[in-house]
Amino acid sequence: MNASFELMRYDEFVEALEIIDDEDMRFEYIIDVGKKTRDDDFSNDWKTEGNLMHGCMSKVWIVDQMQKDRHFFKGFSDAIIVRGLVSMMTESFSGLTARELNTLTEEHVRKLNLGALTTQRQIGMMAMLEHMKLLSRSDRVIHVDKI
Amino acid sequence: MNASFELMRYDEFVEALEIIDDEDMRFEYIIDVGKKTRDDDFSNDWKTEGNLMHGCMSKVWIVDQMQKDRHFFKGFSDAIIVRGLVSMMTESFSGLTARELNTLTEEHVRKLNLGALTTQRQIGMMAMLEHMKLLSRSDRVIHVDKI
Amino acid sequence: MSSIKTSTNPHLNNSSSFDVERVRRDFPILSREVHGKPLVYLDNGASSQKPRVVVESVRDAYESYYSNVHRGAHYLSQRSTDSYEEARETVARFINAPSEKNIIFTSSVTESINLVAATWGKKFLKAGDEVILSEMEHHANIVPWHMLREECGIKLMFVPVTDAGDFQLNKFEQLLNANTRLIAITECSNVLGTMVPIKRLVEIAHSRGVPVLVDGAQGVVHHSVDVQALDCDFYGFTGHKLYGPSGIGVLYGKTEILESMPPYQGGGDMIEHVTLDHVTYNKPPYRFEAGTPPIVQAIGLSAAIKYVERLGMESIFNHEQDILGYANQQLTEVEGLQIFGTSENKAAIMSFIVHGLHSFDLAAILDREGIATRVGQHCAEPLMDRFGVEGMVRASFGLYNRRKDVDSLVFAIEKAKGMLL
Amino acid sequence: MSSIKTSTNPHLNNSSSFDVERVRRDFPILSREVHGKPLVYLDNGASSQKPRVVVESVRDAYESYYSNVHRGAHYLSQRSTDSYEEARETVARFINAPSEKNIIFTSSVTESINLVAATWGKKFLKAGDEVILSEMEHHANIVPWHMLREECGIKLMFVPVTDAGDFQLNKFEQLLNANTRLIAITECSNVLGTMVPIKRLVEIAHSRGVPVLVDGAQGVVHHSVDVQALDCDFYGFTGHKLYGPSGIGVLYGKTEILESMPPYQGGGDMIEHVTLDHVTYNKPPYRFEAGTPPIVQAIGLSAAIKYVERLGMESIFNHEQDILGYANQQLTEVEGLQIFGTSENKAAIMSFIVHGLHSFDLAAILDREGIATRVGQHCAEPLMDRFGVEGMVRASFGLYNRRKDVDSLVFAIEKAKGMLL
Ligand SMILES: Cc1ncc(COP(=O)(O)O)c(C=O)c1O
Ligand SMILES: Cc1ncc(COP(=O)(O)O)c(C=O)c1O
Repeated sequence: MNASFELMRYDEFVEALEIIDDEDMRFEYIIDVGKKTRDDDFSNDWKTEGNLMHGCMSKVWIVDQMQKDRHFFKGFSDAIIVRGLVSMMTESFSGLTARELNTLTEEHVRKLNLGALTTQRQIGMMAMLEHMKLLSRSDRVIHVDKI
Repeated sequence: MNASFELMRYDEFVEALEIIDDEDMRFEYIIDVGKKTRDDDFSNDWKTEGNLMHGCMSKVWIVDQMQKDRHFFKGFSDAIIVRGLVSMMTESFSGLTARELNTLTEEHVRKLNLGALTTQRQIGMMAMLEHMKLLSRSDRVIHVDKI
Repeated sequence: MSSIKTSTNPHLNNSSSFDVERVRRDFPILSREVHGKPLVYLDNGASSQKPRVVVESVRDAYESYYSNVHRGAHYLSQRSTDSYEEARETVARFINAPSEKNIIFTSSVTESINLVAATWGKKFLKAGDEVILSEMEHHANIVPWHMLREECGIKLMFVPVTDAGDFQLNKFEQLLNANTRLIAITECSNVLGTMVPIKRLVEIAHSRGVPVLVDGAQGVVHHSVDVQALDCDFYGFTGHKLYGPSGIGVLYGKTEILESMPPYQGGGDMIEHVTLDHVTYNKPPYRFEAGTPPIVQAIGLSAAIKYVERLGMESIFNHEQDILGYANQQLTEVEGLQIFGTSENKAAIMSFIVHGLHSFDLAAILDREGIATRVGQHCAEPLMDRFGVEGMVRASFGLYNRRKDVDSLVFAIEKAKGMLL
Repeated sequence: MSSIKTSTNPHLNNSSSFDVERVRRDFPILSREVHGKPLVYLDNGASSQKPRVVVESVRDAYESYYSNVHRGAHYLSQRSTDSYEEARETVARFINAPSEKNIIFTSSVTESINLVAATWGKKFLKAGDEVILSEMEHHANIVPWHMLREECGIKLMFVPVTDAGDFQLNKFEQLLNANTRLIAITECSNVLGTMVPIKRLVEIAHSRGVPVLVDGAQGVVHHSVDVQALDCDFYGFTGHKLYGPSGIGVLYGKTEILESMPPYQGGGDMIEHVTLDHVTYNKPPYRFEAGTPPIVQAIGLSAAIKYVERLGMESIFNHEQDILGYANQQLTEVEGLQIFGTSENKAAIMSFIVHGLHSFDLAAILDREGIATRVGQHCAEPLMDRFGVEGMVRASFGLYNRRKDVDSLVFAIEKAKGMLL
């Protein structure tokens, strides 16, 4: 957790969720994040089989757009709650180098303290983090500079 | 149980076991019957694979010697307790015609009230009775008249 | 069976003989809360809760007479063997099998079906032979046959269902031909609730000399079963859906068929003799029960069966049909809600979607309201394809559910719509 | 390990850290009577008794959070899934598997071995390939290979044991040849108690590129197991002998091997996608867990493992070796009694006959004295043939046995001699 880099968006989420001390409200917060992630934020062209993250109960797509040496993720799901979670994950951990990404651990996910989330979804979020790490090392990375 | 024929030896066993009201002593009674059944009562020639009754934990041989239309069984086992049980069964139900044999039921076995015996051995005795019935209808019957 | 569409159905307000509140007190878990709300358990299709007598029978077995079975010559071993074999008799009586020797204990209906595919199937089926299934089979009754298709080249034919989710006897007859060797069919769809007319189907199949395997996983829970009246050749079910323990299943088979089958797994109890070069096998049912069986689970299943017998399968059926009718009425009134499975012969299972809502979102909000449903493909992907949906929410009812639970469900669906739309 | 022949063994009077009387209070059944005599349970090799924590964990699961696993999106389902998966982690830690992904839950070790034979075996073995077993295998580790022999024409080779019941590494090496494809071997003989030098055996086998399956049914109960240190490729065991519930077994497999294996049974949870024409399978361990698994049994096994971990496998081992040494001393003094299995490395299992007494008579009288032993061939007919006997009486000790139990045994044997001779 002693990352030498800043995770501004992540810290905002942690803080916001810390203030909410009611499980149901934390749940609604995620729904709100999900609702705010509009369809037009995530190009339909990206909703391909290849961008699917497997093993989820609903469809989850994640893309990695690289600028210089930094990874910027975007995610989407057809289910609002999952979309909220994916958005939190992709927004939280965007802007890092591959090396920085690799220092992220379960602790980062746990610290979001999504008590309203059941363990399976926590595991789901861990899986998302792992997926993002893998993605950043794959040939699926979209190099924005080159476009 | 309303057999129209007499089972003298059987009645003796039932009576003897009724008088004994201690489980351990009933158990010893069977051992005694087993011990009384000597090796020389049961010819070694009969201890063949063919005369084995299958499915027992110890070896049980039964033969059916027929005189006129009546079946006379002899049985043996290498274990004394089982030998006692086989003897009781073969002695009890000898001297009957095939038709009479077929009227014997579980009740006859149950009435021996071998409380000292665990259920599995009760089942074993039922199996013996069934085996004797089958035997009496098989080509393994030894027709003594013809010898 | 009663139509779920007719609210004038005599059963609908007539579960008086069945005191559901009293029954609920037999199930400790039902009084718990989830997320601060009273639990409304509507996931019985996946697995049902256990009455106290079942849990007690398990505890009692372990604490007062546990031992391995069929093996020792000692008292506990015989006591355990008696209880285990008595469980076999209980199962036989419950589905009216001719003898307890027709009952094989497995670990689940999935294993029961795999057993048949791997023994009977491998022995009697060859390339080109056809097995008929339906479009609404659970994966447990598809994948074992698929694996046999991969291994031996058999063909699988699927009887389609109507839009209402009805099984089509005429389409079934059309699929029957000289190559048909087996029908493997569910008695009741775990998604649509549809009851398949097994008796009629068996008559037709037998008239062509084709045996029938029935997947009774859902069927056995909702109505009384008589395998001799059905005349099916195999019948499998699973204990954990029938208010019994996890880890226990049943396979019923006709005597001659079981006797013709080679063993499935190898190990203790299923053999007669073993030498280094040769092995001879035991008779059914033992031939198919290798190793130490799920002893205490069988005993617990027996307790569960006695429990439902005491309530009466007829009463349970009537009670559940009442709930089903009510649920149908109430859910039909929810705007945007679409029900899948509207057969006139169906068990108390309601699968649906709400247009505009993702099923996962819906189920997640139901969960927050304390309502346990299942969401997804329900191990019936081909059926989802058939109806062109990616998933459904399923509310499946058990003997302890009430009209009130339907009200909670409807209330929570409306709440979800408010939150998500 | 300690020699059972040396009464000067440091362990013999040194189980002070292990308070057996206190431990016994954790097992409700141990205070019962049999035929009016206090129960002396010496049939642990067949199955062991359950501590209260195991029975409680089972009850608690059913009464407070039971549901099906991996399926629902609701709270109870996730709670049950967590507990089930936590049990997998417990098992992995207990045998030091690299990951819980290496742990497959089965219904028994018999199923574990059958799974390997039917998947790995059928995929990688062909006619003429050789599998090496030992003469002291349990039927569970003979019959599955025999069935594969019948199906694909593999050959089975048996490593002989010495008169003392020792495994012979040199004979094993002699059997190894270019056709050897697998070693399937028990870690501990269920009859003789002999511990097989698995680590050494694996080194030799691996130096020839041959994988090793270990039947740990008895081994895992008596000493601590480290599958990574052993470096075996498969390790199977059964829950009910390890103070856990019936109906649960474990198969450990190395990652690459599990990944190379086709599925065993088909059904729910083990698939990724199912269409009418095509099926894709899930990753290990799920690929091998078709249908609803023995959920609560896995949870109970986890409780059992935590229980023995708390006592310490080292302490259990020392305690049992003390009993074993004492039993050896006392039984050796019984006239006419012959012990089978006198290896210096053996677990607390004593098999014997008394000359002039039929073993069934002997065991029956022991039973009347409240002493539970096993009699017969112990699912190891080839071993009986090896020693030229039809059966033996086996006293197998568990963590709750005492020297006193040995005294009761000896007393009852003498009584039997009096009654029968
Ligand atoms: C060495 C060994 N292997 C395998 C087994 C079979 O165990 P289960 O019957 O639980 O499958 C046993 C137990 O009887 C055993 O002692
Ligand atoms: C119709 C049907 N068949 C088979 C199964 C599989 O049952 P189990 O997972 O207990 O083997 C189920 C339950 O999910 C079912 O509903």
